[in-house]
Amino acid sequence: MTFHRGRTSSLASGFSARLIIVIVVIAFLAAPAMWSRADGPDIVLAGSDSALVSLAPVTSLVAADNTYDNGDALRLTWVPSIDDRLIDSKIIGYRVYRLAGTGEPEAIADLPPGSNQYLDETVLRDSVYSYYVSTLSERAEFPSNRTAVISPQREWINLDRGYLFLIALAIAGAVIYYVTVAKRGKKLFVRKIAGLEAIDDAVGRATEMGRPVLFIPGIHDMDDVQTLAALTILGRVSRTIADYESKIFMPVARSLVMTAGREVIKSSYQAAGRPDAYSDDMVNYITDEQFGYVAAVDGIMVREKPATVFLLGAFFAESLILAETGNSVGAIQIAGTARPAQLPFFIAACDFTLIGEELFAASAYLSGEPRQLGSLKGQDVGKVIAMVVIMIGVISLTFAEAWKIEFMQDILDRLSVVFSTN
Amino acid sequence: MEHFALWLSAFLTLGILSFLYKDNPWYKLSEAVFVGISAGFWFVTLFWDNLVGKFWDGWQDEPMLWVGAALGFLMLLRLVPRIGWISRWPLAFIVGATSGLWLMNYLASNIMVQVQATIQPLFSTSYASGPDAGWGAIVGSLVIVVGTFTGLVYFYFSKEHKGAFGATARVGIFFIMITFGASFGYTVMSRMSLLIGRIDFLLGDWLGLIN
Amino acid sequence: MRQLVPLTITFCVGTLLIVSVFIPPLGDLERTFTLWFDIIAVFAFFLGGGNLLRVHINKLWRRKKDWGFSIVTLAGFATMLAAGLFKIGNPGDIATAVDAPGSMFYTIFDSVVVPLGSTMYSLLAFFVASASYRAFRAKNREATLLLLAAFIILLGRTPFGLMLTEWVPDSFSLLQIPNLAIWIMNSPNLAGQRAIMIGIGLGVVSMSLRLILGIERSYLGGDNA
Amino acid sequence: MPDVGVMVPLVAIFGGLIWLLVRAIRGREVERRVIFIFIFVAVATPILFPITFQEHATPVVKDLFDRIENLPPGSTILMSFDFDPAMAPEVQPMANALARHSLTREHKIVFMCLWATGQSLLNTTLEYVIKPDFPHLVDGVDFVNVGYKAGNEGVLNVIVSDFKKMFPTDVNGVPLDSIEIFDKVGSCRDFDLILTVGGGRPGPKEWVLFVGDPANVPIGAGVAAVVAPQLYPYYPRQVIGILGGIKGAAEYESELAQTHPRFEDMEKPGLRMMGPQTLAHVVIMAFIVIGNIAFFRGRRGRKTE
Repeated sequence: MTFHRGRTSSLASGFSARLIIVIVVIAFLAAPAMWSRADGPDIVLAGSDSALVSLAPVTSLVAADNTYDNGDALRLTWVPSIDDRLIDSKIIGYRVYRLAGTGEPEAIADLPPGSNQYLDETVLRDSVYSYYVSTLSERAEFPSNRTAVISPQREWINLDRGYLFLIALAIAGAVIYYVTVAKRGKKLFVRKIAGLEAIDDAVGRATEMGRPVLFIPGIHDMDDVQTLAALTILGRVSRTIADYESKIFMPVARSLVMTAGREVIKSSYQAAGRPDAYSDDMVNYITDEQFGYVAAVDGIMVREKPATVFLLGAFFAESLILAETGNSVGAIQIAGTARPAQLPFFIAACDFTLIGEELFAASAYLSGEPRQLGSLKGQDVGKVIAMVVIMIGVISLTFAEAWKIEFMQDILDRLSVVFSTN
Repeated sequence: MEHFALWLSAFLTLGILSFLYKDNPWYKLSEAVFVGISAGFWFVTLFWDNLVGKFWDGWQDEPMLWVGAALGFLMLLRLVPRIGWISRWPLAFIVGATSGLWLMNYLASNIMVQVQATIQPLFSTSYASGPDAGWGAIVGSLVIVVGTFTGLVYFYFSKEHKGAFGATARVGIFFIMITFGASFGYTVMSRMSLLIGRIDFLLGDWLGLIN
Repeated sequence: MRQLVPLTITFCVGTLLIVSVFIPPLGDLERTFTLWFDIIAVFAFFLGGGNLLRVHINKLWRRKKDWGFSIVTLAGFATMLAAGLFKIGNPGDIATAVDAPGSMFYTIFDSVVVPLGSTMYSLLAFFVASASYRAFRAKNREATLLLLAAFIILLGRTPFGLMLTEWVPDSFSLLQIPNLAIWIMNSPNLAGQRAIMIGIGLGVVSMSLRLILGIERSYLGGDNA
Repeated sequence: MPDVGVMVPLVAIFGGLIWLLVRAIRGREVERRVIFIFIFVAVATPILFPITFQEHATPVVKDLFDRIENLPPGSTILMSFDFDPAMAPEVQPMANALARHSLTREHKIVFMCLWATGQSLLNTTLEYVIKPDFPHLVDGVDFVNVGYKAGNEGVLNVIVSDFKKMFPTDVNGVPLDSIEIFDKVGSCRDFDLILTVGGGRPGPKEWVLFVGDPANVPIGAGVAAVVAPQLYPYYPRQVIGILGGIKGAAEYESELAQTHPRFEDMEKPGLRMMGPQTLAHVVIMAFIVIGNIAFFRGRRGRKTE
């Protein structure tokens, strides 16, 4: 394994990064033409006469396939009864009827006055349906014309998420691109991260003092990425611990994390050539209850007096309780979480804090392996994209608002389409 | 019975508070009670909600749930040393599922939403009301844009923080520090109300000193 | 081989979930996988709970330090299991919810776990104070900013904030401490939060990719195990 | 007139702080257990011997107060209890003050919950605030309790267009169609104001996104202090006013007592809790100052050594 931290940089990689950014930005701005669609039926105001005794039915009722689903929904749109626009309207609502195949009409929904659409999510693919909508008064119903028969269609690709796909492709593509670049032997520069540089010393200190290292992987289960990040770091840390012949202790709040943690430490000890030194007692399940776990860990801290404490993963209100107790027993503490609300407490009470992104980058950084460092470089491309988009957006919005420049407004509209998430 | 529960609550509450002085048998007792009972509580909850509620009541409609149960069973093979390594399979499934799921979620909710939210005019006529009207709003929106931008520069990994780039990154960390200070200061308030609640319980509900 | 199978599983499952976002027929996958996860978690608890029993019985058996407390933990665990699995004292029959009010399970939870939890939580008030005393020191420029921001916010949340700056004319009302506190929350604070959140997003994307592609395998014992 | 009971601990706290300050000037650090004692005394004293401070409503609070004050009598207000017992000490005072204010202005209130745990807290408000303070008001005429429905945001999605579809009856089983308030109310659009009290999810944010924005109804929020910053971006356009934490409650209570003298003697838990809160804040700020003095003295001492 070779370490390339803090040394090489290269002109060429900078150039290709810029190239990617330019291409991506152009792609965002040009793409909408590729899948612009006309939405919704034409709105035609019905000219039916508004009788006094009877209410006008709804008009322009259209049943259409709901787009980009698994063929399990149909969308109805209509123009509300003309009587609905009167101030003291007699309409109390609308009732949607469905006919499956040639069957009997079945009321499937009651809607308030003013409604003009309904999404029927109780249909089956490959069945045919038709609909009509009744205008309801206190006493009677006034049905509309029936729609044509229709059956829900399944779409295989969600074109609404085209931009999400492009953005994912851009960022993931950048990561994968730099991973391959690094694999081909190109040296990539990664700056120093203080909290991670400190890990070796912190473990060494535990060895010298003859006290254990305490590793707290947060209180969430394996379905939280922060826990995964903690476990990848555990892989590196426990390897160092095995090499230094220190002791590690890892109390956990979830059984799955216990199993995974044991697996990780065991593998690290095997890789370090000391499989005999591993024992299942290094990792113990305490309880799933947030503060029950905290009570127990606090107890462990004051009784075992660890020399080094790692607090990495998903933390909530307990962050400060744990960090302050660890501080009071004189441990060196290295913390990291992706929860912005808890970071200030770690900053206040720990020696080193991995802020958000640094937590996820930690394992790659510690590995020093070219491919992993390449992925960090790829992440940076994502940052550049974000910064460029913010700049373009802010400038165009400012100009569009202050001087009413239409061209800027167009750019802005395009950006908000690209970045809308649904 | 109610009387007993009240005294028990008070006894355990004081046991936990005694930890502030130092570790002691009273705290150890409260801790032991807490760990044992809460672990049992969670097992029972998981048993009824997940195993019975989600699996046993659901597999007739969704036979695929048996795959989940099979993966769970593989997990138990850890107890058999010779084939214990098979328990890595369910773990691998979980790692894959968590990664795949959150990759797209974070992309949408953390990156795209936040980038879009940062796009705001540097000055606008609409800042006429509110607590930060007037020039405060102009400075405010400038600060948001500059702060987000420089903050991102701080997180930049593949460039040494030197020169103009380093100075920008330093502005970024200034903003991050203000953020931390502000959140810390703000949180102090609601943390106090928790303690007020507990002391209210001890002095009021238990000792009846408050009327 | 022992690494190949897990890596393949991770790759397939991860890729499927990413792709499912764009392919409606796979839209249900997320729910299915989450259900599987929940079921696996119960099986894992047999290991976790088993470990809890093993540790404490071991402590008791060998008369290790503080073994007396292990009896309490074991008794608490067993009581809760019995009360919950057999639904002791539940109003109605076995079909009612396990945590129905009035059941033994609910009563124990309410009079033991709830007060213990909120007391543990309230310890925060003390630790917030001791941490502020130690951490908010003007050691350097960053720490000074941290201190100032916290101090202004704290002042702004007490009546003194207004008292101190009531004389400031309304045209500079932003400089009145309560308003300044709100401004800090809304502007510089928001900016820092945004940068952190975007960074986290990118970090997650990159780490997830490393895991799915099998580049990151430290959790399986590193590169050569 | 503060009595001896208050004075002794107060003198002890401030005397102690001054003693620590003197020690700090000499470059001595404070042990954390000393800090703990100070915090405990600072919180416990005002609980035992209530100390209240004068509060002025800040614009965020005043805006909501004025809206309720200026709505024509007989307006309909929807009030949702979206919190649990853990959050109650912080937000229930707001709910009580808002309910008192609305009813005294003769508005009609519809009570509901998005949290199952909100029901018992809603009952507390009905039982201990509305019954004693407004004995002449009739359930089902002047206010209605429709209770809780499961479904979180889903509930909001339905009631934004059809209230009775989600809540066909009130908690007593009386059909809403037979209740006069609901003659005018078909959906959330028909309320003159929506008040949401809570702090988790679903909470104020969901009310804004799922009801306030689509239906264009003004929303006022009472929230726990931790959540308030996340809500400020919606003010003043989407949320017309915010009560944040105990301080927000205290401001509202004092504004209410000033405008409507009949409430001068009511229980003001927000103001009562501001005492311990403020004192604890002062102690923490004092410790920050003491810490810095000790730090600079200590550093100078080290340099001269």
